[in-house]
Amino acid sequence: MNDNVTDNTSATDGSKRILLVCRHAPYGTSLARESIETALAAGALGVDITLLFINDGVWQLYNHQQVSVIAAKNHGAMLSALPLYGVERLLVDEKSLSERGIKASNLTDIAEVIDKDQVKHLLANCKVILSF
Amino acid sequence: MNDNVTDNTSATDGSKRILLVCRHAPYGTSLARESIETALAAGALGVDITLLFINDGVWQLYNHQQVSVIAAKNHGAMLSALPLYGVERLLVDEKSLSERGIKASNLTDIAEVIDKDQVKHLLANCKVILSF
Amino acid sequence: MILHTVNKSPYANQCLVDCLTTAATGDTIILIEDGVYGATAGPLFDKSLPQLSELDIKLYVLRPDFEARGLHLGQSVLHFSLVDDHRFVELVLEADKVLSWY
Amino acid sequence: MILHTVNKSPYANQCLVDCLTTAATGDTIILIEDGVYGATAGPLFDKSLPQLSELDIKLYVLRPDFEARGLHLGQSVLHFSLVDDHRFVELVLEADKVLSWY
Amino acid sequence: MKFTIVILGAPYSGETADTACRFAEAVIAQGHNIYRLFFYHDGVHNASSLVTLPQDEIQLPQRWQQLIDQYHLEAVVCIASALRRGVANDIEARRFGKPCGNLLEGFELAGIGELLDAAAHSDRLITFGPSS
Amino acid sequence: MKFTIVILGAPYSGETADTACRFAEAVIAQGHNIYRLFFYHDGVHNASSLVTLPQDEIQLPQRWQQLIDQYHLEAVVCIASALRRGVANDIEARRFGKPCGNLLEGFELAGIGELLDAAAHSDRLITFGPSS
Repeated sequence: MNDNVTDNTSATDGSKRILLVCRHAPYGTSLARESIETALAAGALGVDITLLFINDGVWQLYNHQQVSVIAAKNHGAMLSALPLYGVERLLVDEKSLSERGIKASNLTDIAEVIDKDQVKHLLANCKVILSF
Repeated sequence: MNDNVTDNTSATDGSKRILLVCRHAPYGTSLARESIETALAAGALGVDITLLFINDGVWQLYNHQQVSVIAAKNHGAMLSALPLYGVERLLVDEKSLSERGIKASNLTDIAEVIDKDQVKHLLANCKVILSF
Repeated sequence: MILHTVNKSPYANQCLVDCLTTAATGDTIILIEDGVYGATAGPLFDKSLPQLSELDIKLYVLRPDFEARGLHLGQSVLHFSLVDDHRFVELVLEADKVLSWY
Repeated sequence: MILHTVNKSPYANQCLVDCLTTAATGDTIILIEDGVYGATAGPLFDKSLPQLSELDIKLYVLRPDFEARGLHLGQSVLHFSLVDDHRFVELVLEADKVLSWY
Repeated sequence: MKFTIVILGAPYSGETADTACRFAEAVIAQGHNIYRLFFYHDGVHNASSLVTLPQDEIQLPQRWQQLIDQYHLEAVVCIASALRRGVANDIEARRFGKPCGNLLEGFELAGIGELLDAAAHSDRLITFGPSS
Repeated sequence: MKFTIVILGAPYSGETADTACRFAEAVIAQGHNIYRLFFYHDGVHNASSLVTLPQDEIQLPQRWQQLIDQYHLEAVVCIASALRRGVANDIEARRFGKPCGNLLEGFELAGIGELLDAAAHSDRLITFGPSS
């Protein structure tokens, strides 16, 4: 777990921040890629942004993605660039994981798992939502 | 009910025929429109074709569609042109209707309702499937 | 308070259920485009709605999209209000922010 | 005998369930693109699979799409076979026709 | 109040662009301002000069253009999304050795920073997701 | 055996075109024939000369083009779908007063009749639906 996000209060206090809601699986559509490109731009421009991975968006964080035959770029590798750009608040909805039988150990460790109440708190307290 | 399709055996005997499977609701995407344009082209060219409306495709047959504010063409009106082009085998999946709480009286009368076994028979006996 | 928009048919897509799972007390939902099929009374959909009666969530349907499809109210056990594009804009203003489900 | 292709995630879209409802004994199903998530063991999905054990339906998953997503077999109660693009072509030839669910 | 409208869907293929355009017109009719229109993902096709609908149908790109022109709106098309989908202005077209660009007058290509700026400076931001 | 491949998805926005192109390559590698490639719905964007991906990514339109050229494939783009989505050859572009067309060499615009002909004359027809 990333040190910067272990304090749940700070991790889910989204006031004044842009919340990027990532709901789509990688590869099938380019939405996942475009949401991460938005986050990378925010990092590069110093804009404070929080990412919430929910519903099929949690698959974006799945470990061991291996792009060889398909035309797309490795989404996991794109995501791992986020902390380098200063984007460190990556939160994952616990309920979406359990519905999909995903264990936290299946995910890249750049994201923090939060529960239903924390998701509601996050949504209630951000300033604006970009939904992908 | 159209006289040409009241005989269930002929209506669902799809051997040698092209089966057009229409699974999408009208308006939300242009898939429904493109499937009907394919059927109209088949009619115009004298190609034997059968249409199966299933899943959200059954909404295409819903009565009283009123396009005024939205940009799309009236889908119900497009459909009603099919018999004029000689496309007369329009079949609707009964299960899809009941799942959506749709009564046969809510539908345009150019289509015939068929049950699950007739759907399987139709799929088993056509030559080729175009799925929209 | 969040205004949620939903633009997919609940018979084809999970996003209305996902929205209902996440929406909080006092939020507002507007069904647009194929999302308006959510206002029909299909047994499939009504099953997934117990949360709504508990939470105080107001439900709206975009009238032009609803009428284009030939639909009419009175088919659902829930209360939906039909709104035009102008009222849609007001709903956005009455909310603090918008979350789009698609 | 029909080969069914399914390209949407069952967690987001109804089309795998729609396919299973319609598939007949002896048919074949191949999961491609986001459809490959159907081969994971989510409780949500396994609920809707009683039909499969009754019908003799063979299940395939397109390997490049599956591996791109980091997935591995052994998570599902059902038996899926991983196939490459070449085997996909053969599956199309072994069937009489193809029905695509998307 | 200042609105930003994010459009993720192409005209014709789905309903997104029609809904978003009607929404924009209603915002203006009520005396509010549009801070920015941001065309992202498949929304970039709204800015294509090559889109040609049958004469009796609503030409969405021209409808946007009229709104942009009449109310001096800022209509930003994400440059990365646009190039990947075959929408380019003359400068970009030349850079990549294409005979000519297809970006409709009134629209401008720019980076994702313009979306983040809009999120920070608008009173309300609404995303119209792809309907297909 | 003769295959017809129907492509309904745009490159980049979704995975459809990549899957379909890999499938076409596998068909050929196994010594089978391709009766026709038919680009319909958003698939018409595969034929756009203006699509420009980052240099290190697979340029799908050119990958199709190479396949078409090398194996003398017939690649038909539905003319109605294409014009509505901003894909046109020079003749159509001129007809509608546009400065130039953007149809990639090797692809041809034609009507839906070509799809129906392919359905009748191929041993197998497979549709790759939009993934978005």
